[in-house]
Amino acid sequence: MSTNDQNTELYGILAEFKNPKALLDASEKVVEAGYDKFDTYAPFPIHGIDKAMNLPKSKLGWIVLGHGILGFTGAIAMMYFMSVIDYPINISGKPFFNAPAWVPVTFELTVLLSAFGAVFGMFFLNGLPRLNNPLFNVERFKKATDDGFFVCIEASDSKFQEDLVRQLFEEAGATHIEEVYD
Amino acid sequence: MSKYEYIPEPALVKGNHSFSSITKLVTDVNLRPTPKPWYAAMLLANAFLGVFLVAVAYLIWEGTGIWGLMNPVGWGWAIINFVWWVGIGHAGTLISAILFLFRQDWRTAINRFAEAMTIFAVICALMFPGIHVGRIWVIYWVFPIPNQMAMWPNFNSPLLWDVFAVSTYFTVSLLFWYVGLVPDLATLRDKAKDKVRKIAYGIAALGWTGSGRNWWNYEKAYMILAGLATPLVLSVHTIVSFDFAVSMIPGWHTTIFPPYFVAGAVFSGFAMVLTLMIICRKIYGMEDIMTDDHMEKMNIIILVTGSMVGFAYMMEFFIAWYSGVEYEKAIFMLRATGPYAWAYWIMMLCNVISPQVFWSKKLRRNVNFTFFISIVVNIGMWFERFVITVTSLANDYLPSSWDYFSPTIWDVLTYVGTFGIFFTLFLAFLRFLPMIAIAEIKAVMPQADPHNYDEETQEYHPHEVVVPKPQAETV
Amino acid sequence: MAQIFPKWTNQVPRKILIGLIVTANVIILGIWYFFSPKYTDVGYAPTQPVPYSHKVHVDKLGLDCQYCHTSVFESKQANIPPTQTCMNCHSQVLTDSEKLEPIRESWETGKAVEWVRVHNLADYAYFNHAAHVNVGVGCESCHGRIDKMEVVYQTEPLSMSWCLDCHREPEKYLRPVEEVTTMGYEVEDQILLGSELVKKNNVSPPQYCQGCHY
Amino acid sequence: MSHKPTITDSLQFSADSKIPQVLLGVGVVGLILSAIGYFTNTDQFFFSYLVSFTFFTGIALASVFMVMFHHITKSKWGVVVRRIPEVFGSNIWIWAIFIIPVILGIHNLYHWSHEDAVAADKILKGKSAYLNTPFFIIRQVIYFAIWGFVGHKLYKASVDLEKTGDWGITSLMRKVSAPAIPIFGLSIAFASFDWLMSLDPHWFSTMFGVYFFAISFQSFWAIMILMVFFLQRNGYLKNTIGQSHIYDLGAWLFAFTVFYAYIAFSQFLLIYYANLPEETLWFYHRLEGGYQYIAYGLLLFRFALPFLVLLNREQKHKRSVLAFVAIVVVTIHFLELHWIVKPALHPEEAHGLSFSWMDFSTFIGLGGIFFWLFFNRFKQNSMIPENDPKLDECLEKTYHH
Repeated sequence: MSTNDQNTELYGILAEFKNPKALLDASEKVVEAGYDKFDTYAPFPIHGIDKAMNLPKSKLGWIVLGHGILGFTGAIAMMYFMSVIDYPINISGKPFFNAPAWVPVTFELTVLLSAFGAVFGMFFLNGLPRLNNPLFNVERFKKATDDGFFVCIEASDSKFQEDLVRQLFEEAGATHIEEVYD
Repeated sequence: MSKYEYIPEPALVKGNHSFSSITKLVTDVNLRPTPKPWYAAMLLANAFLGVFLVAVAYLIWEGTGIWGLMNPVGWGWAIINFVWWVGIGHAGTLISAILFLFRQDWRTAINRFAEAMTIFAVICALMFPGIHVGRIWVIYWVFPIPNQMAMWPNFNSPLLWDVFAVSTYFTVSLLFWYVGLVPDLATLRDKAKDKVRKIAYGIAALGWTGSGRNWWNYEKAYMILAGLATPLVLSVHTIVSFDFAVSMIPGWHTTIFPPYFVAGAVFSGFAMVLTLMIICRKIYGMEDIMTDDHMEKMNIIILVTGSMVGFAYMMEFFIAWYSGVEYEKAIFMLRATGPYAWAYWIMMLCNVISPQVFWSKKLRRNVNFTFFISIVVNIGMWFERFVITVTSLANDYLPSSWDYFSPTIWDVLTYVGTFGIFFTLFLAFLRFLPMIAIAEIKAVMPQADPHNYDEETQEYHPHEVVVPKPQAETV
Repeated sequence: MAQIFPKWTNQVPRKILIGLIVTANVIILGIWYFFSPKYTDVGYAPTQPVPYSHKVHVDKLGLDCQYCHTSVFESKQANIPPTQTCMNCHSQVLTDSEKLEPIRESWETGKAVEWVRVHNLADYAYFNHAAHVNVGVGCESCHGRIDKMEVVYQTEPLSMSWCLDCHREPEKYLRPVEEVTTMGYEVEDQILLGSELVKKNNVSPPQYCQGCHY
Repeated sequence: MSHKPTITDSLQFSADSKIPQVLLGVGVVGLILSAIGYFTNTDQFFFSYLVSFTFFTGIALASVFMVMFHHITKSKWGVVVRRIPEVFGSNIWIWAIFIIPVILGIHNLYHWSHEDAVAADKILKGKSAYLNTPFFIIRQVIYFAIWGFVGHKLYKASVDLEKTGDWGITSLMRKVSAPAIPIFGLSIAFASFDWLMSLDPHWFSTMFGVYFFAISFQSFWAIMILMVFFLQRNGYLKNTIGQSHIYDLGAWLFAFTVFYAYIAFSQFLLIYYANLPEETLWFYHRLEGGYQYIAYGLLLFRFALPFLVLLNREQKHKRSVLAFVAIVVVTIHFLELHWIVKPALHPEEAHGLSFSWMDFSTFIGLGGIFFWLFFNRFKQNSMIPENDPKLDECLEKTYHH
């Protein structure tokens, strides 16, 4: 991305729809038309939009699983090193490798690492934080976090043609269409 | 017609709200000029905070001798207050995580609020293990980081499990809360007029756009977090109960402690959420979202968990007798009839008897009464921890060392001072962050479901429940 | 709506992340290093009321440690000598020295000289000199080359890990009991000698908490 | 939501199905075989019988609990499968006759029932106000009166609702369920003390009632999954009980796997940690002489395997995986009851893990009767609670997933 703040380059075409149902139908049409660099914007997650947008399965589960395994094995390895190898101390006659007593800490660290995986993995997959976004140049886009339902097809899509995109949106019943510049 | 009346499901949001009116209702609180009473309340909270700081400063200067600790009660108000605050914290995670997994959509009205309460309550709780060690500057010894004592924490100690449990709980709750906040912070960013708010909310919102692809990962993350937080919240008070239950002290060592502590925690937590909710919805006019139906549901949970706690009290008493162990029998008799009998009966009255009034539907829906009971319950739960901690220690195996525990003024001031921390943070939360999960409440409104729209015209067409006429009289 | 943040802000998060990782490591390592007795205590050399030189008395004149610190083999403490011990010689030698004025004063008044303690263990750690020197822990093992010091200073950290170094592997440090007060003691095969001494004296230094903390 | 979902399946269990007769036959044969066992090895017979009895009674009690929770929480997810636990619960008052052998075998099963033993034992003397034969019998009568009444009442209300279409009956269901839940909680706890905990009359654990509840509930979900699959294999409710409902059952099995692990581990840890002689002996007897293999098996097959397999969303949708896990859980539940009960047989002798043919004959006998009772009633009415207010929403939820 260029560092100058001139909004000259076309980023995409943004269309507003009147309600969740219209957005759902519109995104189905966008998928049918063969676009893949597009996104919908809504103030809340809409039921079934993943199917309408033909989204692949989220990879988040695998990220979390990886972190969970790391937390689990890490916790056991840490305790094993500290209480069995490095400085074994006899505590009330229990074995050094006191498996039942290690369950709480193992559990907590597994959960902690998994939660890190879930939260930071989600931000990572979503490309956040991203404080500057071409869409913020559009005044109407404010409504996306209030009661607006938008679809944006990006100019970087191989099939992108401005007039065709506008036509598609109009047919889908968009209430408002405008260009987004970066 | 029928002997029984069918009660249909109440709507989650009362009044005739649209998406934008919900946004306005919630964000106005944060964006309009600060009301004068808020400053007054904040000042009062800060005064209590000041009390806390003084009490802690004196404690660090002088040592834990300023508290009422003595032989044999070496574990006094610090542990009681710690357990009490952590317990209160449980409701937030329960509401946000467990009710989410159980698809209880009504949670959306109160989850933000309850999660905030959780975080602040856990902060208050964390103060006590922090300061009770006396030498707070070496508190980092409890973490497994290398130091030149060549010493590692003792992983066989339930107190160390506590360190991991409570800090994990705090971290995960904070993350969960923040993840929930991100879309709403974006809403505030877009609604804010002045530069400072725009920048502050803008940074906090991380550039959230409400993209469908983002929501897709977001919902997955939220689901996973709920799945993680559910066992976590159970584990935390379980591990707190281990602090007591892995020992051999009569009255502490009993196997029902883990679930019983969890039930008690949820019980007191819901009571605290109710206390705060009833005040806030009145002041901020949120009665459309935090409805009487919510209050009723929470009162049912209070009734259930209160009864579970009562069940545990009964089991403890019965098994103490059944076990045939002299010490167990003695400690429970002493609890009910000994020097701390007053505390025991306060606990019984507040925790077991008082919630039973919620069998009455009328009382469940009575706002003032609920408010009263919610405070009674929290008093009762404080006394539960008092009874457990103090009675078992004051009258342990060796009668010659029995003694009567009395707190000092510093015990009281430290405890009262934590309310200063709690309310300072809570007031700041009410002022600067949306107290209701805007995006989530929108998502459970009937308008949000594409199935409630007509296929052809795409017009909103809500589904209506028609109660059928009975075909025949009930036998 | 207008952009709130310029484009360069999109690069900031990555930098913050790297910064956080670096900071976290710096904090942990910082505590490990700067909060340790090795950093805070080693080299502690307070000014004493009398500028007593171990170098002169031990290295040059050849006094044995036990000439002054008499109780080291019998007692928990290696005592600081009474004024009497100083006056054994200084009633005859350097009787006019200005530096020795506090000694003479003490001698006359009967009030002890207030020496400043150099090696100060924490109150919660129990340490016994007799238990150590009687199994062959040399004075210099803990106090360093006292015979070379003009002013006594702390050479070892006296931290727990430092204690444990020896408690875990005593054979690396032990010497015959008769060599305990020797300064600059050296032996060809320390491990061999140490192992023999461990066996002979039945040395098993405690590593459990209650060995030192009770 | 504009269109009402239509049920395409037949909702009536075939009246001339041979399944009930077969089950009755199996049950009778099993019981007759067991009766022979009674004469050959009386002690063994009663211990085997107790394992099988607590197995099926636990399932029935968990069923009623599930129905009560369903009403109390106004749930909609499980309306299509609710009739199954309702029918299990409706038979408890008949099932009560099977407590009689336990009462008859009281001297074989329970050391505390011998008056001379109590007289010689200070601790047992202390407990004799509770642990004595007449009070034991009275308690059994009270338990089964409560359970039988509530179970049947809830079934009847559900059938009434189906017949009349009067949605007001849901209020009745809630009015019955609410007070019944705490009463059930207490009675199940004390019943578990009576049946299982007092086998080792010196031992005690405050958590034992919760523990019995947890093991029974976990295997209840496994039985539910197997029941649904069994019905669908026989051509019933194939379209009515959809993938999402089966997923929910899998999710519940997963949830209760975690709950079981939590309760069982807490109980073990606290006793292991304090290491008090009066408590550890129970686990000591169950961690030696071959019983330790069942104990490790509990960790592996009752927790680790179901947990790891069902953690993944996809797996909870796979019928073969669910069926496999359910069978493992049911098997290990039987083994866990065996593990609780059997070490109390001949505690003074060197004993070891052993199975008798009576363990299986009583299981088959009681199981045959249990399921015969089930199908006998199941065929009388619709297989799902028709006219339930939440039924439409429940049927529609396929699109949610």
